[in-house]
Amino acid sequence: MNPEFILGLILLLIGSAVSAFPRPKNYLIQLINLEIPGWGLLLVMLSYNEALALFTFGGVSALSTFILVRVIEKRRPI
Amino acid sequence: MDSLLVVIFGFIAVIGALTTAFNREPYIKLISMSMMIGGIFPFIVDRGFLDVAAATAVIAPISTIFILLICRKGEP
Amino acid sequence: MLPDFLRILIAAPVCWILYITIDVYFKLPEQGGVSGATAIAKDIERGGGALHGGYMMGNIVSSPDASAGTLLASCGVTAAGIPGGLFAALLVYIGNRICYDPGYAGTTGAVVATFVVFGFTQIGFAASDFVAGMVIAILTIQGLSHSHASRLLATLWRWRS
Amino acid sequence: MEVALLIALSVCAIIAAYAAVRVVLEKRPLRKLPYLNVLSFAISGSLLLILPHPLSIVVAVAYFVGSTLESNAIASTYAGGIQKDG
Repeated sequence: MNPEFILGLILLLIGSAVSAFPRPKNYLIQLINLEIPGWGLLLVMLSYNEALALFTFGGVSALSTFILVRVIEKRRPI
Repeated sequence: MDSLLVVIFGFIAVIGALTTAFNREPYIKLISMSMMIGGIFPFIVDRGFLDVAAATAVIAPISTIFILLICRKGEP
Repeated sequence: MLPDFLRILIAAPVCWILYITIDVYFKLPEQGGVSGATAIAKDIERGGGALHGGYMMGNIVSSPDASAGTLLASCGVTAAGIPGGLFAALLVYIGNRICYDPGYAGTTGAVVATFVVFGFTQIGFAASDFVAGMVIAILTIQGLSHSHASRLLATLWRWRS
Repeated sequence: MEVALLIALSVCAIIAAYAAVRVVLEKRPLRKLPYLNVLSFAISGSLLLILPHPLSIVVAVAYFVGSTLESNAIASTYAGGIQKDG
């Protein structure tokens, strides 16, 4: 039990609970809340010393954010 | 890493995550998310993954800028 | 050889004078560089500060200028000596170009701070003292009280022009 | 780790904690950004002091420039600087 693992679990719990029940219920708030468990998962991967997993996860996380932003933009025109 | 540093950076990350989770305005949520990321970075560097830290430091603001594209202009 | 805390307390005013001088010389308090800096200046003025000091604080927030150059150059001298400081100056120039800024203030600050910090390491200071000193120096401008700091910067700007 | 490095690192970490508390306590978003800048300075200094290696300079500069770019984008969007049609 090193500190990275515990901190990652705390962020993962907070983020997934809040992202399941967003308070002002719209897509923007839910997308911002979804970033918190992403960083928590990165900390958990860090505690197992997986460098290649960290690279891949960082790239895929940014790419999925971009795709979700395009989908929300198309669904609700600004 | 020293235990004082673990406590301080963990405090910054947790308080940033709580403010991001329970505030209702999008801009305050984004500023607090930047604070949470700042608390996480020393843990990555302390493990010795300097290349991962450099790549993540470039990727994280790009992700925030993507989210800013759908923050409406007049909305606080 | 001075004790550790005293060295940090001497390094902080040196960094403060260095970056305030370079920033005011390159006319940062004259106007906001981008629209975000102007908005921060208007908000600080509404809270009881001065407008030109607010412009300088907004410019420090929204692009890396001489304060960032001083911090990163002393980081470079800590890690790799004189070549590290010059490499940090090159990286600061690239970062300035990313943030839509001409980049004179940041690069000049980094190059000057490299030689100043190297000069102080010859007389018994450690280069890591200047990292902590620069963090204390930026705390006194941006972190304690916005209205008092912006009035102080506006006084310095009126003095120069 | 030698003593001078450790004391400088402690000073940076304590200032980072102070700036984090000030960011949370401030109400208006544009007034939060200078405190966030202090936090970014302190983190960027302590990233290098944790592991003094030549590649750490790249990490510190990348973190600082990224954080500054993020603040710039947030302030510009909040002020209505990005004119977006449709």
